[in-house]
Amino acid sequence: QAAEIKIGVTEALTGPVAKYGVPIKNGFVLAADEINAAGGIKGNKIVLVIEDEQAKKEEAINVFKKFIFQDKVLAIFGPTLSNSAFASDPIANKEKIVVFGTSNTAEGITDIGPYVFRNSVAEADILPIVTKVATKKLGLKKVAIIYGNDDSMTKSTYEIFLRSIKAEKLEVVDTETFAKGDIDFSAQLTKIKSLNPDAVFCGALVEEASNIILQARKLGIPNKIRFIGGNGFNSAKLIEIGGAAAEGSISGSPWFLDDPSKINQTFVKAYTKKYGMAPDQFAAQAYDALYIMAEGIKAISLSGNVEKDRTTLRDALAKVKNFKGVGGLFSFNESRDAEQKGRVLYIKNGKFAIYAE
Amino acid sequence: MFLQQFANALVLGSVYALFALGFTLIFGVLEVITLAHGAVFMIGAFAGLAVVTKFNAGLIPAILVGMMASGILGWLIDLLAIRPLRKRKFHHLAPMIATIGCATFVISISQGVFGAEIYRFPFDFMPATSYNFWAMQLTLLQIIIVGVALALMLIIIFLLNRTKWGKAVRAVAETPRTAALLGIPVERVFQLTSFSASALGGAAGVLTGINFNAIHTFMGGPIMHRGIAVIILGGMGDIRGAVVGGLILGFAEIMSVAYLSSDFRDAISFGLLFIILLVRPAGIFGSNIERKG
Amino acid sequence: MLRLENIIKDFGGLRVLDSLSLQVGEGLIFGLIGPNGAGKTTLFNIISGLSRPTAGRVIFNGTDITHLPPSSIAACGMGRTFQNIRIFKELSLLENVLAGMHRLFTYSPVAMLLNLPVQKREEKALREKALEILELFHLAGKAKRQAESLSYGEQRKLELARALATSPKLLLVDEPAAGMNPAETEELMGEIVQINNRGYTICLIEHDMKFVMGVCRQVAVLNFGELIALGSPQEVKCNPLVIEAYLGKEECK
Amino acid sequence: MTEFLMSFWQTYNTLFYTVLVHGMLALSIYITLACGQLSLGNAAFMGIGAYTAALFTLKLNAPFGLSLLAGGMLPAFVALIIGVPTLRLSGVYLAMATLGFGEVVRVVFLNMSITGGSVGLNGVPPKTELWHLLLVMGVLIYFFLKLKNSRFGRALEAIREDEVAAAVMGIKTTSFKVWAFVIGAFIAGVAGGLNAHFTFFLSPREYGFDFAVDILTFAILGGTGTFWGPLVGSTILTILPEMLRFLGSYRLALNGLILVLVVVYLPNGIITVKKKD
Amino acid sequence: MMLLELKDVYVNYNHIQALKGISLNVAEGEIVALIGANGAGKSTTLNAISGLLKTTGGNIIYEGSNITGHSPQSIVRSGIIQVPEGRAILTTLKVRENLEMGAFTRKNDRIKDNLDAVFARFPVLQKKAELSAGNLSGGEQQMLALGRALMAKPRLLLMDEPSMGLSPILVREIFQIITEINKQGTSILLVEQNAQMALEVSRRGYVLETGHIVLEDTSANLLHNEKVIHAYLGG
Ligand SMILES: Nc1ncnc2c1ncn2[C@@H]1O[C@H](COP(=O)(O)OP(=O)(O)OP(=O)(O)O)[C@@H](O)[C@H]1O
Ligand SMILES: Nc1ncnc2c1ncn2[C@@H]1O[C@H](COP(=O)(O)OP(=O)(O)OP(=O)(O)O)[C@@H](O)[C@H]1O
Ligand SMILES: [Mg+2]
Ligand SMILES: [Mg+2]
Repeated sequence: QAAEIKIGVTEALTGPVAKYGVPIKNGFVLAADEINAAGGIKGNKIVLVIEDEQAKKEEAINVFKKFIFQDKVLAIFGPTLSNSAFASDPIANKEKIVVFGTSNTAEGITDIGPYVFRNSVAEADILPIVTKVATKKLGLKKVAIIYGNDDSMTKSTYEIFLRSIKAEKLEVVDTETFAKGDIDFSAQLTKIKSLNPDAVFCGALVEEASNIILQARKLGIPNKIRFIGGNGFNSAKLIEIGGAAAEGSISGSPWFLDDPSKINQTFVKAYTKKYGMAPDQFAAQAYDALYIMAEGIKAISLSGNVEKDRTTLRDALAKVKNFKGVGGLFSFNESRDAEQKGRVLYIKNGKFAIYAE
Repeated sequence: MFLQQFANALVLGSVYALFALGFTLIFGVLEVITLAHGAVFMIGAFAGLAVVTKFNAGLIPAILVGMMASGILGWLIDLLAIRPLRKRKFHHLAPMIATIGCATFVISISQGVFGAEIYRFPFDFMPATSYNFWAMQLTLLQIIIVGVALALMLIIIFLLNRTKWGKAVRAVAETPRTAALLGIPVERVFQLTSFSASALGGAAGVLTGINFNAIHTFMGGPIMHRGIAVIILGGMGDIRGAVVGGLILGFAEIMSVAYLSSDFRDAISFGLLFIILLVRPAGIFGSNIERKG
Repeated sequence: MLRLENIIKDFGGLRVLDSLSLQVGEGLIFGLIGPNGAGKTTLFNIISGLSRPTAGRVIFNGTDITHLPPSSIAACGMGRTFQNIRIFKELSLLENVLAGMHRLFTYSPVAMLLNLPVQKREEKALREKALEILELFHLAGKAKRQAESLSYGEQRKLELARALATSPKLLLVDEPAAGMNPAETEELMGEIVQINNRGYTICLIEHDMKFVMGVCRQVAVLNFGELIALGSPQEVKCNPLVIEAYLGKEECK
Repeated sequence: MTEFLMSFWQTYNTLFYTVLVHGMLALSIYITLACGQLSLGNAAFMGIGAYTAALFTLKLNAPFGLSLLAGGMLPAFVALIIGVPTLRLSGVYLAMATLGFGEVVRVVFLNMSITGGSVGLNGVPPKTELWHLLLVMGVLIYFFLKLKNSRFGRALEAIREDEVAAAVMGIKTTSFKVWAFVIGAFIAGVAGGLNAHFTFFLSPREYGFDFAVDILTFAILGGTGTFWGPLVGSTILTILPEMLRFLGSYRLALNGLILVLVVVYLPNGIITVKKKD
Repeated sequence: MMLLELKDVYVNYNHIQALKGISLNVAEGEIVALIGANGAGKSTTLNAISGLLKTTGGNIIYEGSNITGHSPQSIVRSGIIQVPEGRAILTTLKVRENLEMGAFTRKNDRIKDNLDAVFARFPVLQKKAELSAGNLSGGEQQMLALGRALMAKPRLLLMDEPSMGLSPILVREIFQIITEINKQGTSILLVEQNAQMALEVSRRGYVLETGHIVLEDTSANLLHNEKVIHAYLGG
């Protein structure tokens, strides 16, 4: 008799943050369907319990409690933003249930406790390499920075960039900020243009990033002045919105859409077929995350006592090593963060390509 | 650089002004701060986008369709959420809350239909060439935006002050009851105002959408909140105020980034608005001709 | 009791009050009349602090109140009604009058929170007094009604009741009889005299000559912001300037 | 049965806590609405209170009561500073001032290091317990009950109805308005402090314009004739989205629709005071 | 045929009955006075005729057709114009614009002449034509309200206390104007507190008491009626 493995997924499915939350959910659903179609985990089907958390911390807490006490799920994925995770993950940790974040990039998330995991790419590993490669290849000397200062993701991109820029001994001629939801960046870019940097480092998510690049070109910042970003750049939307202006933009990430590896191409095809659009990095990470979780579940035998299974799952999950996913080889390090090799990417002829390994 | 920043400010200010025109008009006549104006603005942008992508339409049809869609939405909101209130006594903020409900509804449904991601108008839709004036670089579209904002202001002022129906609108704006006694079809004026003011919001949506390439379900949010500041600053219900207020906010934002710090942009620009209000409590064009006797 | 010294008031380019000086003695019923637009209401607004004179001083009981805010002027013992009726529409009649008594209450926030006897005592006593004032205007029966539901004339009376409730030393009344029929006006005259007998000084603007002649002891006539006549009703009535500007020939019979 | 109740409570206790906190916020704006002022700053006051209380707990290890008190006092003090110049003037003036104020507060939170910038403050210890919330709410209800038929309550109502007329009655309109605003800020700040200590985490984004409007909605929807209105409004609006979960991604649409319907059918709020007319 | 007939009209405000079945009529070319104490329901009657208030019973017949429940603007269009109580002028509009709005329902061509006629009658208004109407003094506002009603070329003028707040000279002037307007063919239903004057200029009168018509007679008779003298003339 096959049992059901209930896993809670809570993401921001409505509200402005839904543009991240929805692809994440899609990634999970795709992976779950694939696993179940292939016979489940040892014959047991995965059942995703999906709830919206609107990117509000109170809602995330409510959903977590519902998952834990009412739905009695085995483990939880989510929430979308680090901010909400800081509010809800302590609850999971206290109740001894695995919470697995796929998009929480803020520092300190896994410090909440031993039950907190994530596979979100640590930009801290890849961005220094991006900076280094770009400096060398482009012969950078002075650079400008623009980032969103009211968002923890973009702010952390900025901080990592700043460190690596210092390490490369580049001169920062100007640092500009913007706020979430801004559409006009002309003032910042006019200022940057007047200072004539060799490149612009950009801590922005894709919708702002693409507009920043577009407006920069309109204001006459030439294409040879490259924009260099974090994994917020890693989305087909950047090409769709930015078009020719985005050509040459550099970023870093373990996964990218046009990665020719077979596993990735299968994923991209299946996702595109199912949802009518290309996956982004958030979807890819969620997709991998469910397979990683499945690895963990495979390693334990379910007792039927959900409290007990939750703790055994934690231990098994922490041991996942060298999992091969769409983002390459993946392991958890001892603090349950992602250990994954990043790649330096750039946009070439309207596609993501490897700038340097 | 100053001249370019000046141009940037002019464009941004005009965008705010465009948004605020309809916003302030509804306030002036219906005495409702319609927090659905952001949603109306968004629907205009999507409607414009839809005709362009589906039927390859040009700028003018895109704007017209955007205005139509927003106008109808605004009219429906008026009909279903505000009009029932007009017939009864109500708390003066009740209609505003009703419009919040409408906004939530419209945005939520649009998210179901369009999803949460962002869209843009096709690349070749507007020529990307820039024109140079002294040291200012502006695209054709940006020039259109500035021109349209100013032209609309003048047209609306003309209509309100010089035409019979315009005066009727002002009469209704002041005291619907007295207007009714003069034979003005008050209800029709309310609905007409809701429609046209929302259509203005739609035009703003389309132009903003084309210029900033960021059409999404939540695009009305950030501009709403600035729109409120603009119409208070300009003088609630004053058409000139909407444009001048919009320009002031645009200049404050751009210039604080250009010469102070982008970190504190919003604090500086809102602080400035606050100081202006200390000097002119009723807004730049607001007047208190309330007689105390 | 009230002394106006060279009051000037301009609105934009328009001079509405021109170097006006005037005195109102204690205990009087003082009438202020004049054509429409002469500046009577403007003068009331200046006296009660709602608008500032362009120049000149307002002295009330020896203190210069020209630049005091309206609430402080009220605290000095000035009450008023408005030509356009400004009652608290959503409150009941009783609450209107109690609000008028605001400055007679003395209990502190602490007394309020702890329900101290001083609060109960004051609330009870003043509530009774409020009903009494309403009774004076025959409104006690409607004390619990919402003020808005009163007819125009009743609203005027309520406003007067509310002004009286502030226990002013000087009561400024702007056209109390507007909207009342002669019988009611007569009744109101009685009430005004009664109020005056209780020791309140009253300064009133009114266009009903019967009213003015019937109750005022002294009358000032304003025309285009200038004082054109001052004296007893009889004197003023037959002053040719007044007849020309304001009364018309028929009144001086 | 008890097991069901247990799991019900475990699941929904945070929701219940939130209902109480939102109730306090609704009361905090009610008192400014009661004198006819429209404040869009209560979310920011809540934010100041939340940060202050959390920092007192985190950095100074202050006892919870002291943290809460500080969380109330600082916003009250700030309200005093912005209230005095703005409340001399009337109309939508306070709305604008508080709208701008909210922006300034957000930017300040973002740019200070002690507040953690955009990352926010995490790891606030869970100190808020049910009885804290009930106690504060109880005190507030007592306060508003007493206020209602007192000279102070009447003065507020008079100011709301007609400020000029109220001034002529000798009511010191400015100081009443400032007091109401300051008390509102205090309440919002305490609510923020309580909230911070059961949600573990604060970020500047939570206290923005949208939430300010939500708070206003609580009050208006519930009705501003009596303080019970805002309490009912906040309770309904807090619970409703949770009850509508089964609708999935369209729950907000229905939420919006319900809001419109309630306003249309009860334009003076859910709780209205009956006066004879 | 009667120009206007009210047949057993009832009006409620929520739960209060303000009109409890009143019947009255105005013949073509007549001035009819409606007098009564404060709160008797006079304004309510006029507002019901103007379509601002819903009747809960009875019929209002104008020129033989039933206009009960018609919208205010169609009633204005049919020639019934009200000069409301308390000078409901549009304070943010200029004086001239107020007057123009008075002619809202009319075709534009003759408005100019009309405006001149009103200015000739009220020179103050011409002097202040370009001022915001809110800045007028009380009396000036009353004149504006009357002038505005004349702009509509009414067939039937409903006047709610037109003499309120006017100086004695102006009161006489207003009554004179009322008579003149009437002579030029406008029928008038006049609500007045100044019962003496109202009965002097009118042909017939009605006395309203707490929502009932209690007396109805020619004005001349009413002027000598004991009860009227006692209650409304201040005898
Ligand atoms: N705020 C203002 N701006 C410009 N003019 C004003 C203002 N207030 C009053 N006036 C003008 O001042 C003059 C005097 O007005 P006021 O209201 O004092 O007259 P009044 O003597 O009370 O007349 P009434 O008896 O008709 O009430 C009028 O001509 C009026 O138009
Ligand atoms: N908006 C309202 N709501 C409730 N009751 C009202 C309202 N307006 C008037 N009333 C009531 O209806 C009755 C008639 O009022 P109305 O205004 O018609 O009197 P009126 O005869 O015009 O008196 P006045 O001479 O004082 O103007 C009064 O008892 C009044 O209290
Ligand atoms: Mg006056
Ligand atoms: Mg009346």
